Amino acid sequence: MSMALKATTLKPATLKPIVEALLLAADRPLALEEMKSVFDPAQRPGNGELREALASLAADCEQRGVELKEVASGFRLQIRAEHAGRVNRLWQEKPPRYSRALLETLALIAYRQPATRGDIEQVRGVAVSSAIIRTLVDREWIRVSGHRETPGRPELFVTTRQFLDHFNLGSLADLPPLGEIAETPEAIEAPETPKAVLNISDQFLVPFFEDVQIDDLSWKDHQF
Amino acid sequence: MSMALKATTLKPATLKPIVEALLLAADRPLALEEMKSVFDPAQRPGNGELREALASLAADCEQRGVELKEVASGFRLQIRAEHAGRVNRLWQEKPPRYSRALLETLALIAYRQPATRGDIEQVRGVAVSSAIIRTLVDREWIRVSGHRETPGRPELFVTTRQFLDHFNLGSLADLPPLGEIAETPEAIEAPETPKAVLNISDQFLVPFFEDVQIDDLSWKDHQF
Amino acid sequence: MSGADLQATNPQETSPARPAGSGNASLAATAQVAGAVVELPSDLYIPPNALAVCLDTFEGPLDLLLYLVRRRNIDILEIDVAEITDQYVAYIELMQASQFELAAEYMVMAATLAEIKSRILLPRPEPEEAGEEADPRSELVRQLLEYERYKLAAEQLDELPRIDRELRQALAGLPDRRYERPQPAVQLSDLLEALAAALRQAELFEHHHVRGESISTEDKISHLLANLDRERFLPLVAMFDAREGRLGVVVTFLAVMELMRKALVEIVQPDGFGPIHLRLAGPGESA
Repeated sequence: MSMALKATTLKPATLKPIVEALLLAADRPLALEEMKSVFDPAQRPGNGELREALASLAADCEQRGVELKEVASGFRLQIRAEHAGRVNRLWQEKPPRYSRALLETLALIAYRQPATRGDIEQVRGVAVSSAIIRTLVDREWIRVSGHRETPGRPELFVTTRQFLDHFNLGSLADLPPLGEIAETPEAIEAPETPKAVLNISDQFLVPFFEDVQIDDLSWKDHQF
Repeated sequence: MSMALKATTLKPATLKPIVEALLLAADRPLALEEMKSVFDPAQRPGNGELREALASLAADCEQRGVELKEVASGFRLQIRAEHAGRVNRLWQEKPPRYSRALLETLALIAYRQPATRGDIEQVRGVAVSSAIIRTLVDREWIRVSGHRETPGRPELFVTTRQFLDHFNLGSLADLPPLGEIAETPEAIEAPETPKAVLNISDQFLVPFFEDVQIDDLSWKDHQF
Repeated sequence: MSGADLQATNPQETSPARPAGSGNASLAATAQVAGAVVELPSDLYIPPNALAVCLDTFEGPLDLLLYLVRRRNIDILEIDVAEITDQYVAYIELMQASQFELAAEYMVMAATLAEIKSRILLPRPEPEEAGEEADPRSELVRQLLEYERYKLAAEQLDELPRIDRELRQALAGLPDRRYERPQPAVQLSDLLEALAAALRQAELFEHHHVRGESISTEDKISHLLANLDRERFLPLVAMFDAREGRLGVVVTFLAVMELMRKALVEIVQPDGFGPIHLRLAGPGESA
């Protein structure tokens, strides 16, 4: 009896195409448990066998247009970044760009979680717009995890698994390290500042607009 | 000149992973012309080269969970039939769900049609994600009916016959009036503020139905 | 905003070609009478929409300050508060002169800078104890460094490859119609509930729209000038109106600072730590 059961378990070579089919059928990352759930109990592979098949699949992908990635919610076959330029031309819309305000708010929540709006405002020095919080909740990148027990019981925000999935991360530990303390300033292509100046316009505006080409707005993405 | 052009065209080995990336990104059959359109003119492969890459890809798939099929509208990579049974079980365990953002977007299109993304954004206060629009179009619940003649010529979305069928509606006129939505207790999550709810209908009914002429009901004789 | 639009508003592009009497000329005129002007010229040569671009570019006072510090290639730890304060105040004045409603945070920062500046300039009482007195800049420096950390973190976050930009979920078709990928079940009630929620949200959005407060430094300056006269000293505390709240105090303070900078008022403090008084500067002293 037990021999019969053994005989029906799947060989690694059989398992691999099944795993690939599952990953390419699901429109989300799949956890090991989800993959296992589709097998009959008698044939169900163990985590070890499954991981072996996944590793083999990942190796096969080296020469392919896709790669196997483990993100927070599980495993995903994804189009390699190097093809993004051409692949994105299949669609009319441009990939969304997010404002610095949104990204800074998201970064603060990601690195400091749980964080309240007040925490974010304290670091950024400006009020957090409700639209930004709503957009982040809407994208399911952040959620309310509770309330801080201080006056007003402000909401505590944390990031979600979808956030990690979207940004191609396995866990919060994979976030780029937060700078310890700001480094010595990098050279900023600031022009020689005019010396003696009489008034605001001279002193400020001219140099300001000298290195700021309004039409290129390169400082918008300045690496300070 | 023509030599320089030749030199930049892609080698078959380079072309194959790109073709695979396109097919797995598109999630629909791609015609040869569509595949070619994503290449810069200087690098654009000919039909022969493309077919060669496709043939090679098809051969690679022998051992894989997917196969390359040529259907009426082009080529597609699809899950091999032998895996269909297991793949289908993926959803028995964990049926997917639609986000609240998607449902709100659909509801706003249903009531406000024809509506642009801007119209939806105005009410929701949040940018409409392209993924949501794509999902709704893929599901054939909405479609583009034309463009609004304003700067940018934004797409106008309307709901489809399939939308009505799914929700068991004879026509859009069968959608509950907005006022009722606000008053139906089960439709309201937070019934503790019934006054606020009434205000909503007051405030929104008028602008909503201002631009929908009930008696012209152009949507009713729509060719879906 | 198209590139062409922006280009047209770039002073570098337009000013050399301008005829006399336009922006450049008025700039020169302003320079000559510097010290005697109360308001910035209303025909500043930078059109408001270009300024809007600048304002939108900064994510708040800290971001603006960081820019001012970094563009001079200064180490944050060695900020020249006096210089930075002048530039900062010049910037926000420019914004106000162009009828921009600045967020109150910008005003608060101006006041903070002014306060630090004054603490550095004022003679300090001899330190009695061995404990060193904190550098008045330290809190500001800490804030700037902290903000910069997250600003960089946000940039790094933006550079991560992400779905729908560099990456896409790979999807293959399903073999036959019977195995069509199942779709979520949605009831009409789900839809209606979502709509009701969206409308409620829209309502909140509508009602919570915060209006910018209407106290401008410019108005305050005119107001202060009207109340002062040459013969009479008025106590500084009398300039503040408690009913205007925190923002009012800040704006009043800014206005006083501005009048001092332009040498339009004199400050008198008869006793060591006694009340400070203001009066209009005499005609010969303003140069």
